[in-house]
Amino acid sequence: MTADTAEDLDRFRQRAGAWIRSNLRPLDHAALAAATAGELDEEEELAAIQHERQLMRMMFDAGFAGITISPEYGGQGLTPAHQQAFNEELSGFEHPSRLMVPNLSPCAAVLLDFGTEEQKKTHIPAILKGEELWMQLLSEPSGGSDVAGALTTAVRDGDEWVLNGSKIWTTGAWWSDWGLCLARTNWDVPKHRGLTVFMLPLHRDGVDVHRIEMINGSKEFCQEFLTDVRVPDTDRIGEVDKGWTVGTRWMFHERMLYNSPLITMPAFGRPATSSVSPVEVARDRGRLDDPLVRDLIGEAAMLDLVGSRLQQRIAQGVRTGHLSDQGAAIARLFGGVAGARARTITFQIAGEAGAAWSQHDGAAAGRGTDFLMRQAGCIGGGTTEMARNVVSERVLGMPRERSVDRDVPFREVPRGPSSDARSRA
Amino acid sequence: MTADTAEDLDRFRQRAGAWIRSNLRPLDHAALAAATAGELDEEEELAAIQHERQLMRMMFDAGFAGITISPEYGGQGLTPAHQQAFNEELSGFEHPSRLMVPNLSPCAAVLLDFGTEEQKKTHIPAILKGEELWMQLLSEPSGGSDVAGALTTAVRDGDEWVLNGSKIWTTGAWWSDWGLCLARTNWDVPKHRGLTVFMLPLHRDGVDVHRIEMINGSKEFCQEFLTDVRVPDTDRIGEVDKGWTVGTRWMFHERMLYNSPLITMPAFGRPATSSVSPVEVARDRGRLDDPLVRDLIGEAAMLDLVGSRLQQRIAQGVRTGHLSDQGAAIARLFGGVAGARARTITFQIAGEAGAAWSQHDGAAAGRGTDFLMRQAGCIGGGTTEMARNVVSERVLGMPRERSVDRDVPFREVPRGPSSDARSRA
Amino acid sequence: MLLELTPDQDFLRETTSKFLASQVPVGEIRRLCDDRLGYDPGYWKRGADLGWTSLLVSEERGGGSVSGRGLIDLTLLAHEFGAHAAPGPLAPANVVAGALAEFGTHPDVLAALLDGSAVAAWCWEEPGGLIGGRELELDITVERGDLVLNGRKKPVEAAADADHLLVTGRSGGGLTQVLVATGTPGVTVERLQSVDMTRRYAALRFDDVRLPGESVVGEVGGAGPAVERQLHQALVIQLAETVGTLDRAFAMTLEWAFDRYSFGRPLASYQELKHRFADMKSWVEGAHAIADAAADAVDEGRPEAAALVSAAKAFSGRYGLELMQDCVQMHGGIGVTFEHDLHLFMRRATANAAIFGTAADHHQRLARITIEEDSRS
Amino acid sequence: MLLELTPDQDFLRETTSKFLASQVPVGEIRRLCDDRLGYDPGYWKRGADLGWTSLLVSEERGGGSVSGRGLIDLTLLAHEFGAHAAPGPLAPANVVAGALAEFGTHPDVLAALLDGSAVAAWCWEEPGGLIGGRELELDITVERGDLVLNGRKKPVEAAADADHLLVTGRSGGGLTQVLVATGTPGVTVERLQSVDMTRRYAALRFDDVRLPGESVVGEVGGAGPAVERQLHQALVIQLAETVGTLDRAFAMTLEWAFDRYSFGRPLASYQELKHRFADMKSWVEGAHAIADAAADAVDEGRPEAAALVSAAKAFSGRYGLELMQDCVQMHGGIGVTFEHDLHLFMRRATANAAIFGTAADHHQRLARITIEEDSRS
Repeated sequence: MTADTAEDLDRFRQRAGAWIRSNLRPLDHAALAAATAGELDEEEELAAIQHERQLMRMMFDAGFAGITISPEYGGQGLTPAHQQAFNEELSGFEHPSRLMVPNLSPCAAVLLDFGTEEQKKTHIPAILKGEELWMQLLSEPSGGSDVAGALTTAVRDGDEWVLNGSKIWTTGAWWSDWGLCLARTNWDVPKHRGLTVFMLPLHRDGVDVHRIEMINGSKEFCQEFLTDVRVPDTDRIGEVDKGWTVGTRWMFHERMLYNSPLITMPAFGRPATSSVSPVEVARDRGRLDDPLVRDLIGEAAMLDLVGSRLQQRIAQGVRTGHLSDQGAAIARLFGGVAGARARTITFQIAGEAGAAWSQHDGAAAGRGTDFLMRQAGCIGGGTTEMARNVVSERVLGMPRERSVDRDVPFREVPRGPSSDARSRA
Repeated sequence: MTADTAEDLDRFRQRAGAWIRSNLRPLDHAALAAATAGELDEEEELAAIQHERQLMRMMFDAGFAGITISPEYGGQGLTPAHQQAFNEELSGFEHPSRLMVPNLSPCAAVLLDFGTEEQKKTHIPAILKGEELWMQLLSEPSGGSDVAGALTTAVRDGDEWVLNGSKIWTTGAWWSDWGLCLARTNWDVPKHRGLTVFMLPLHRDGVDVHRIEMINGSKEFCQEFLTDVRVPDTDRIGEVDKGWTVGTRWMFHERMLYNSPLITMPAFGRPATSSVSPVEVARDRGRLDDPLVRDLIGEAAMLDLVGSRLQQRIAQGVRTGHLSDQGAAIARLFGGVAGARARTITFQIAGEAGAAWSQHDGAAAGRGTDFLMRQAGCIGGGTTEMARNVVSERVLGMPRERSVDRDVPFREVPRGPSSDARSRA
Repeated sequence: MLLELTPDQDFLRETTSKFLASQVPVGEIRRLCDDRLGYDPGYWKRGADLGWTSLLVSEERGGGSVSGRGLIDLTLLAHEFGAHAAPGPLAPANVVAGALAEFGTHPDVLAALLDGSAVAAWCWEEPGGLIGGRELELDITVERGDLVLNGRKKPVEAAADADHLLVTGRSGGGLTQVLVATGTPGVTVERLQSVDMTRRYAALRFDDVRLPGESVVGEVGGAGPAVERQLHQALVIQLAETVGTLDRAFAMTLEWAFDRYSFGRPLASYQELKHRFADMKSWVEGAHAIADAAADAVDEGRPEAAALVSAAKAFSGRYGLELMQDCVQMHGGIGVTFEHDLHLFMRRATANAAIFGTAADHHQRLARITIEEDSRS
Repeated sequence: MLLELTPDQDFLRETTSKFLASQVPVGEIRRLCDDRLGYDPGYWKRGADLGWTSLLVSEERGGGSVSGRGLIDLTLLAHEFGAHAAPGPLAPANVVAGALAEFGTHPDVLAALLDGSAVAAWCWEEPGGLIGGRELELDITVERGDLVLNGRKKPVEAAADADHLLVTGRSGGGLTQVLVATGTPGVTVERLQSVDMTRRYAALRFDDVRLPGESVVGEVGGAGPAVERQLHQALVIQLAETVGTLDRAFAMTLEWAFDRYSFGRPLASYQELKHRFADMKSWVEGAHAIADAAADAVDEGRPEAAALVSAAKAFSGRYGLELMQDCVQMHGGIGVTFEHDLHLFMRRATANAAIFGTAADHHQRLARITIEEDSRS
């Protein structure tokens, strides 16, 4: 880095810090925790989204939206270091946490990589202003880890495409505006060669959004049923039948999670998505002096520190070319496994309050329910098993798994007795 | 069980207990531990073997050898319950611990299953008297888990067979008399269909036995190099090229370990092969009151109890037909994994004495070296990975692993760059 | 569960299994999630008719077992309860009935427990847990022939809606048990939220609760051995139930692995998953083996009962829950939805793992036993 | 190790790597296993010429680093030491040299340490370990201007054959460090057996060891911060070395998986093994990341250094050793033979995991830090 840009960075940091301190409110940990635990009702959730849209707009107006995005598309045209400086200054302040993943990354990131000029100029500024909220229509009920095995079908009809099928595990589809949708446009070629990506407005006829109830009562995820949804060909992203090229990059952005240079979030402090800390549970159980509990607290702290430094190392490795894009799967794997362990730790510290509790149990209340959801972080955004496939095959170069579906027309691939069990559930 | 045999069992137990108390010495834990840790020199080891041969002879003369084996072959023709009663009475007394596995099981067990009358009448009484010590020539340096991929070759020459090749991981081959040997007799059929089993005297010309030094200095294992070893066809076990039928049963007996009804060993008390207990290490480190150390002691005790009860359950299940023979792999898997954890636990309790120690450290001395050998119990006698294959495929009925060597002539199977790396090392 | 049952035992198990399948299918359990009691009183009475409540009570006191070993028979029922995530106060009803029968007190209450018309709670656990080394604190003082209770119990299964509470407390150096009718002045009940769908727990406070002398079950200050035995019984029932949930979840997941295709072939064909199923199978069988060994030792009153019970509890608390989470992981996204049935079983296993001592608590107990044994040998 | 090195750093690393490969190949390490010292003194002197001993010493005191950040440069050397299981007292020589240079005392000793003609031991650890919470007990009392030492140190790397001992002890409420020449009356040395092939540890006893006042390094009772810094340095060196061993063992095992065929195809094609390699890769990268973060924080004296060092130590102590054992398992039988080289690296990692606090000890340290931070926030 030259002295020039370093100075610029310092000035930028000062400007950002000043703006943040005078315009944003301090982070409300309790509110965030309640939101994460799915304790908001529908109205409260919509109000929170509306507030975050306003935060996006304020940042846009102040020149802090899309820091690494070109000014052509409404961004600031600065470096990842500037984004990092902004994130550092943002620590301890409110921020549009729900509108980052998947809205900016992977969605805006994919648009920037593959969109036409027209598409980018229309949608990127709208995203940065908080006017358009995007989500991803990627997974399918029949698909599990096999994203490229999408059954949702798009059939061409003149200048339009007609989509039918079902997508699942979409975060917040019920309050979003647009979706990025992977669909099958050719059943007569091997699966990776018959896919295409479309932009899909969610409030259109034929798009039916259902909220899914999770074990802990959260309804953050949705399933969508698409029935004869019509999309103009101008809303296609990338080439026809070349959607897997888009999809591969899309999933890379997904694995980057909060390490993408498009993401605005506090660099330090408890991450927005953190649940209750082991120290709080131990304190509310009166077990802070128990060496066994301290062992668990220490282990949790260790995993936290290693996880964050690993994220940084992987991000740096990908950025500098020491690691292929696929290296992001290493951090995704570690994060999933460590996160599951962290939930086990708080459950263990809760002791018998893990089975039954009242509000008098403080932070120990509800740890049993948390524990039921432990694997969510090893499933969502691509399972840890898929991450292990990617690491072994794409990072370490080990032989690919035998595939029975790689070189045959997709329509001939065995799909098993349960493939459609949930598609119309 | 009828009242009759129950009474008989009681009488048998009394007779056994009386004989044991007046003829055998109490178990010397220290001597056993030293032997297990490989601390005996060659002369001491041979003296110990000689003593155990005498114990075998004493039991034979007193009518306690081969309790479940037919009198035709020198046994007592009684039930597994009688063997169990004898083993219970034997608790706390010396016993021929080195001459049980593999001598009686799997070796004598395989002879009993597949030997001709002539072979059984010649060898089984000799084994029971301690005159013949048998071991198994099964694994090969190139083979790893792929036992059926044996490269050791037997070629017919009139009434004889000529054997060439190398076997490895044979326990105590240097002090044994006979070996059960799996050899390839046909390279032009798929691998399982070209194997034959032979009986091989180890003190014959052309059998060259090398002792292998393990990380901890132990030399219990050997490697044998066979050069034009001639074996009469009358010493063949089972049919030509049908050796895998023998081998499958052989490996079942191997997985049964000390649960075979052929095995004479104390039913209670610390098993002969146990290493240092976590309690001893904790005491010698002055850490018996440390809750973290007690957590480890409790965990070790738990694994021990579960492991032994699981062994019993599996043995019962196989005996009563609730489980297939392959069920033995469940206990083998659990035992391997739990044993590795037990060694980790004593290493952890040893603390900094795990890195460096003197004799003043008592039971904490040498735990670091133990730890280096931790995986031995997950490798020897078939790896835990192989056990997992067996459990998933043969017990749970899941699809077999794709095999590139099942239906092709063995000579055409790829063997990779390192296959012969160790065969003449 | 035992590999070999007598024909009578198998009949008992089979009858209960069919009854639960028809009376409390998963839809009914979802409905009962919002029910105050967590079960239908008629269901419980019909269960009592099937023998659910009488197994720890001798025939002369109105009970009876099918094999002469009531606790072993009870593990068969508990296994089915686990396999169906079934509702109903199986453990407290039996443990309290067994206690009343043993000491021959309160025959009317016993009769009502046996026919299922009344329910009792076994009030032993205290906040912070008692297995890990903490001393029981609820105080029972004798004052002019009366008994005065002060202290807390939490969490206690079925306590909010029970008719009777069998409360364990400390009287100086020894333990005492008293039978308390719900509604007695000074008893405060707080309903707790539970991780389980149908099991209801409560926290109890006793503030100068005064009871007549005949409320005692056994002798004042002399209840120690009986309480330890009741704890072992409660744990044996809980362990058998947990093994039932593990069996069921494992079977569901195995079936899913055969049915579900990914990349054109069944999940069951992927080696990494196969190997995890192998580990899970070893855990399921290990849980069966040690739970049965514990039941056997407790039933016979053998000295190794304490070690076996704690080993079983530590094992199923740790490996059992790991197995459940592996089942979730194999199911993928639907495994964490409310709609899928898997969580019904995971909830029961999770509650059981946290009640009457965590795995870590039982490690401490096992360590104490092991160190004592070692110093004697 | 850092992903990006300066050209000078890369040259230092590369030079040392080549030197170690030629001077201490595995055959030489096997030979040195029976050597009293564990290394050849000439080898150590030539290493000093390459800069091994001077990195924590400023240029004005005769030292110098290549990047201006000596501790970071030192981690590059330590990484290579680990990757070659190389012999020689790298950590004690540097930590003691750094301490003498910092306080400007004993310039002759410092000069001899720098040119490799003398060796010093850093005597801090005491029996039972100091990380888990135990207090340092070796007593240093001032008597008429003299210092009197009483107590024990164990285990101490290179102490039996060192020329000088930098001993840390307690003087009332504070810590003191003194430089003791070996052979001083009252110092008893017991050589220990080591799990490592070439590293030599000893136990030391100090019975009324009397030293002149000028033996002090720093101030009597004021050495606390310096000792903490030295401990952090020693840990950073150890951690980098451990990462080097992990890298090497992982690379060996990966190569083996490609070369070794079982059932007609390479081990690397089995999904279960592939997935374990993926986990191992995440552990190797995690170990790199946290060790580098710790080195950076210690070098800059940042407040989070203590937490990062303990996190790195706990992580490599646990996951690093699991990785080593996985490497053994993948090798099968030959992985536990003396003939195969894998154990050379596992030995070094095992010794490092047990020295200066186990993973469990560092969990306790991390818990203390985390709870303190939490109560401040």
